[in-house]
Amino acid sequence: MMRLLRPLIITLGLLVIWQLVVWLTHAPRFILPGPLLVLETLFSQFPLLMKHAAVTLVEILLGLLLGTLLGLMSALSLVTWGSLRRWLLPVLVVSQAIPVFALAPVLMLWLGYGMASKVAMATLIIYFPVTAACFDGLRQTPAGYLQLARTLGASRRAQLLQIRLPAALPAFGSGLRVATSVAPIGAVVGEWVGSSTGLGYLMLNANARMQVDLMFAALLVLAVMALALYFSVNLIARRLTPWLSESTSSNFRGNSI
Amino acid sequence: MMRLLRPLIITLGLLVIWQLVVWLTHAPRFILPGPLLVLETLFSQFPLLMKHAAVTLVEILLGLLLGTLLGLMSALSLVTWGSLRRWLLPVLVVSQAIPVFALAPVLMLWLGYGMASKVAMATLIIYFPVTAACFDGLRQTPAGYLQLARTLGASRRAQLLQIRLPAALPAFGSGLRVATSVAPIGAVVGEWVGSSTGLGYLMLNANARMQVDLMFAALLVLAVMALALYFSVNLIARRLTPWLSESTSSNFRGNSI
Amino acid sequence: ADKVELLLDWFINPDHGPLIIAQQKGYFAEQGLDVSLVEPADPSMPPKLVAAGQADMAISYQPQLHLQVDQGLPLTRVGTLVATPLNSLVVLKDGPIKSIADLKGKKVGFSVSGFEDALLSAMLHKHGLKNDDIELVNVNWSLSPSVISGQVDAVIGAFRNFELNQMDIEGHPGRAFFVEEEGVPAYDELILVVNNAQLNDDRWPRVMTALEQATQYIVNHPEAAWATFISYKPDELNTELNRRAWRDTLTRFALRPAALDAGRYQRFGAFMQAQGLTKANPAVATYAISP
Amino acid sequence: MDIRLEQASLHWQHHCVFSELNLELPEGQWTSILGQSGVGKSSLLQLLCGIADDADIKGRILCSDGLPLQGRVAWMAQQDLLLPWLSVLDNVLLAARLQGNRLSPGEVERARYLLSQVQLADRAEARPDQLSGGQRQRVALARTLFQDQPLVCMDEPFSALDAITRLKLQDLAVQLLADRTVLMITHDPLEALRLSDRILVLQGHPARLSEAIEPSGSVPRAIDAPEVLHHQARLLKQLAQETI
Amino acid sequence: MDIRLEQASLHWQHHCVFSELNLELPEGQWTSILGQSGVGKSSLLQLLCGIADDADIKGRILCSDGLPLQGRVAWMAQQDLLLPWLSVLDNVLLAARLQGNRLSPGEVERARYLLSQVQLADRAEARPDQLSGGQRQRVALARTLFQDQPLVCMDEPFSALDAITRLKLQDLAVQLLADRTVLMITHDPLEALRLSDRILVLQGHPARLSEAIEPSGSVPRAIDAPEVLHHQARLLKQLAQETI
Ligand SMILES: Nc1ncnc2c1ncn2[C@@H]1O[C@H](COP(=O)(O)OP(=O)(O)OP(=O)(O)O)[C@@H](O)[C@H]1O
Ligand SMILES: Nc1ncnc2c1ncn2[C@@H]1O[C@H](COP(=O)(O)OP(=O)(O)OP(=O)(O)O)[C@@H](O)[C@H]1O
Ligand SMILES: [Mg+2]
Ligand SMILES: [Mg+2]
Repeated sequence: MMRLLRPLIITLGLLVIWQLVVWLTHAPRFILPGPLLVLETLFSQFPLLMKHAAVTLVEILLGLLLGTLLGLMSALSLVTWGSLRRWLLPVLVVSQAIPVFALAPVLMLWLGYGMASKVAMATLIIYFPVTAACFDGLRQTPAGYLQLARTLGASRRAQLLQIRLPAALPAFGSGLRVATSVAPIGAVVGEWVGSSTGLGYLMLNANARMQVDLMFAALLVLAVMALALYFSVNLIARRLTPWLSESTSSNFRGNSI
Repeated sequence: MMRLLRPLIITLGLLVIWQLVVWLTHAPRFILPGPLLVLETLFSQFPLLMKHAAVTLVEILLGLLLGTLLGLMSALSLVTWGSLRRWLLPVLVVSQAIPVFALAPVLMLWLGYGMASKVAMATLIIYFPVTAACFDGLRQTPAGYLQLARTLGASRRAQLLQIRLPAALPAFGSGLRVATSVAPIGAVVGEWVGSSTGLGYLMLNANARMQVDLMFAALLVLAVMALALYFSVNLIARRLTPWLSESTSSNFRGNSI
Repeated sequence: ADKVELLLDWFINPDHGPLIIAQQKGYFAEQGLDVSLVEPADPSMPPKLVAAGQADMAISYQPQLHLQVDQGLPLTRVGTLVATPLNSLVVLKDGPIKSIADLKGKKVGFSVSGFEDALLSAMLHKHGLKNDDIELVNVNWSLSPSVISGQVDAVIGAFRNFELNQMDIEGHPGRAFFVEEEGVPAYDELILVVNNAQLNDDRWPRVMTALEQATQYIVNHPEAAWATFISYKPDELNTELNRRAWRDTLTRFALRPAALDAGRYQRFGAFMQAQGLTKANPAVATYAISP
Repeated sequence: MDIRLEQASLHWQHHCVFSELNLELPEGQWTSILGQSGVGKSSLLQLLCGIADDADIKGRILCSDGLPLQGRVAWMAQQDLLLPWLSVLDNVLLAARLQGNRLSPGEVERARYLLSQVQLADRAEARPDQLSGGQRQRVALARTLFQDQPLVCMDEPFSALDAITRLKLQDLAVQLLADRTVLMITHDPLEALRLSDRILVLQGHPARLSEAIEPSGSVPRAIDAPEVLHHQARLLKQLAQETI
Repeated sequence: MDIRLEQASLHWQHHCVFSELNLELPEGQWTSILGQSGVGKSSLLQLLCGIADDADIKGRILCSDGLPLQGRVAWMAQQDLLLPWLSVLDNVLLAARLQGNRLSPGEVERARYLLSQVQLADRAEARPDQLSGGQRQRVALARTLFQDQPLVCMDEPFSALDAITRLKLQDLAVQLLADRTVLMITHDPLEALRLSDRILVLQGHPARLSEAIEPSGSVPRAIDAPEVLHHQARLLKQLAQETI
């Protein structure tokens, strides 16, 4: 019961806080519209919003898929080849430090204005968090497991895939969670740089016309999408690591007898 | 010896690859200038670049500090108060899903166009990765340690600070690494949205004036800054967790006898 | 039909009226052209992509063209969409700033386009001020909000047909100082540029013909033209702001899109050079033609 | 203080380990529990310490002083549970550290003394991962002895030690825990007979406690005393009984 | 195949565990090593298995067939090293799984057989964290027995087991490892005497191996045989010798 009510209550609470902020800070409508106005716009512009949301969702999902796969593969390679790591890690960090924005023209030049460039953006933005998390996870395998695997005649590949990888699953889960929450930004930023569909386009467009209510409605749709994504990924991540104690649940019982 | 040479070689290698990409894709100068041109600009405009870089660096460092502290504290609170967690976690995810860009005008309204708004941006962008990583780390404390702590009469606070926290240090390190690599983007994006100094401002301006060489020089400075930051943080993170096996180093020796 | 990929400078707005009308009324089609309009979000991108051969034609600004040519981009102006400056310095109507001279010590916001400090310094100069007397702040996409909310005292780069209406709708009417009245030479706000490599392509005269037809239609039938304009994207374009902006833009469309006033380009080029934004002021024929 | 566990039952996910179990720990006595691997000895200890988190438990723990037992048990787990980020010395000092006060010189000195007693004085600054299995167990023992609790529960505290070290540490434990109530799990009947006042066997599914064997004489007993040998035979027979 | 370790030395960060150590493991024989806690037994095993990663090691390992030993040793560590994400059955099957081929029905059957032999047939699908300490050790034993290697190194394989289970599993090991070369570390002289052809004591700083004791008769021996008891006394005396 509570489980079902909670999201509702949270949503309501946020809306109330939002309204309060609007009242208290006297934020003008064109900077921070109140929730009622935004909800109204949300309903009146629903078909438009959905049309653009669908595009963005596809971009996010593709970016997430690509970014995760690439990140995982990079982390695996980094761990496998020590020399590669010493050479490539700095490159990765540099690559991350370059704002994708700056690369946008180059990406447009190569990938055009279509979906490819946005997927590339989302991928780029996800790539590093996933790589870093997986790499850290893969690197910190308990030494005993690896020693055991070696005496069991495990090839490097088997060690990587069957020992390091499962041992890194919790870290991988963390990385994925972060990636999921960053991916929408990637797609939206991609759309900002150049596009004619998607929520990012809609937001920028609405912003340019000072239809801030529409912009916030788009933001709302984006947030709901991101939330749904996050909790799905969270669920998957937990399913992948059933052996984790998740000790918070039974955290401070103590007095049970 | 090699340790000192390596960064040099990497840098050279990257420059060569960059030049090759320019040659192979026939990217015109005003979209992707060659490294020589950029380096030339870097030297001729060095004082200008440094002036703006200093501003950005301060923003990044402050953002990093604030974001990390806030993230750590949030993670600690989330783990400590189970009910808080159930209510707040969705809010955090939603907050993350909202592109800071969209909030930028609101932030500017409240914090002005000075440094505060950029620090806020960097903080915001770091906040979630750090929180998520710390939270995951804190949550996955081996159950036995906590049971032991309880029989030792540890208060919740002691359990949190002396058991969960050190046990989460590896995860915290991962989060910090990601944060460090993301923070520059936060600051630069903040400068894009509103500012009158900083590397982001310089880039935007140079871009508008078609001085793509200056823009890439600024990018280069940014990358170097990010790299230095990342490796400092990496070093600190390793110092904090001396007991980790870092098993990659002795990974596949095996044949030593 | 011959394909033309045309990159706009920004989201579709009344400034693009002739293009939309030509598209909707079939004037392009009559010329045997299949024009696709692409909206970017960053106005500095389209000229670059045309220069890189990624698109056929782009909308740019005349001051930008001088910068671009100076930086070696192979671009040439082949037409004009809006023949007067739209740029203006905007302050709150009932605010303390009654004349440009009042700006001393104030903050001026701008949306980076590369030449606003040149415009500004010309305007300040006329009133005996220097660039150092004000503080320039990049406010990016928030021109009117930043001035309404008082974060800055004035903004440069505001379009008189757009931001003024926007502020009015929000209940904070603004006052515009028009750049061409304050010491800046007159220029074409919106122009069409193509890659030098395609200079003699016969599509450009046809585009200009279609634009000319569209502009005439707009001038002759403003209300019908408005209906045609919003029919392009009914759920996005039909807004109060656009309606007002449409009215204010009507008078500013170039009636002879292909016509080139070489002297005007020459004068503005000299202005840019004098402001230190360009290194040289090349012959107009090298970067602007009448196709 | 006497401690009584009444009508205790414990389930791990629908798998019943024991139910309606009664256990008496008389004040100042050393009670040992023997039993087959997997029968539920460690579970019983966890229940007593109030840390059987994932299990369904029922029952009551009564202390003769009327106060709850919670917080007055020192627990030495079957795994050593040394914190990898603390030095050996700090692991021994863990109870004091977790109280949050500054460590008093007296506490540090006592920890060092205990470390020297378990023959690890020279490894005080080492990290746990630099120790051998038996050394880790000895640190865990020192940590438990460092705690000053009326009830001490130890789960196979000497299992990883060689015969000589084991004897020494048994003597040490007897000496330091002289006036405490002790509950020890062990697999070695001789160890139980050498140290305990009462010996119980946990057996069956669900597990039940046997009658207590109470060898006479004072601890530590000589392991070749006839009575000890007699009891040993009896215990072995009893343990052998129920093996399937 | 006979295995000879020659002039082996091992340092942990400037701390010398042993140097110039020689060890002979005759084909098909069961060798046991006793020694004080922390003397270097586990380190020696790791050196033999080629996994003493963080140590500085020197020395040579010679096999009578001239091939390297690497890859032909089954190692049962002092910690059970069960992988928490695999079921009990999959942990036993780990060697096969790591080979990367599909598991043959025969392999699964053999693993199940071994599990039933260590009396864990009914926990095959459980996760390791749901097992008791002794149960975990038994799974680790089953995993080691599952491997089909000429040399088997076991580090205190029966330490967490009750007397009865221990006897059973000793018999099982003797039976299943009949023709293998076995090196076992134990703290229980009786266990060593019951199972081994040769018994060595590791002692001193740096550690050295004593002369081998070679009890007569076939394994498993009766632990109350006079010869066994005689050797036990001798071993205990020897072990007691060097305790500081
Ligand atoms: N990773 C390590 N780093 C540093 N020192 C170590 C490490 N592992 C073991 N040592 C030290 O080496 C010595 C021998 O350790 P080893 O584990 O071989 O002892 P052991 O004979 O197996 O003892 P036990 O019977 O207690 O298991 C010990 O003094 C130990 O502290
Ligand atoms: N966390 C758990 N989840 C599920 N089952 C468990 C868990 N812990 C223990 N069990 C089961 O409960 C039973 C009793 O376990 P316990 O650890 O108490 O045995 P034990 O008597 O201490 O055995 P040993 O001598 O091997 O340590 C075993 O069958 C074990 O498999
Ligand atoms: Mg147990
Ligand atoms: Mg050992």
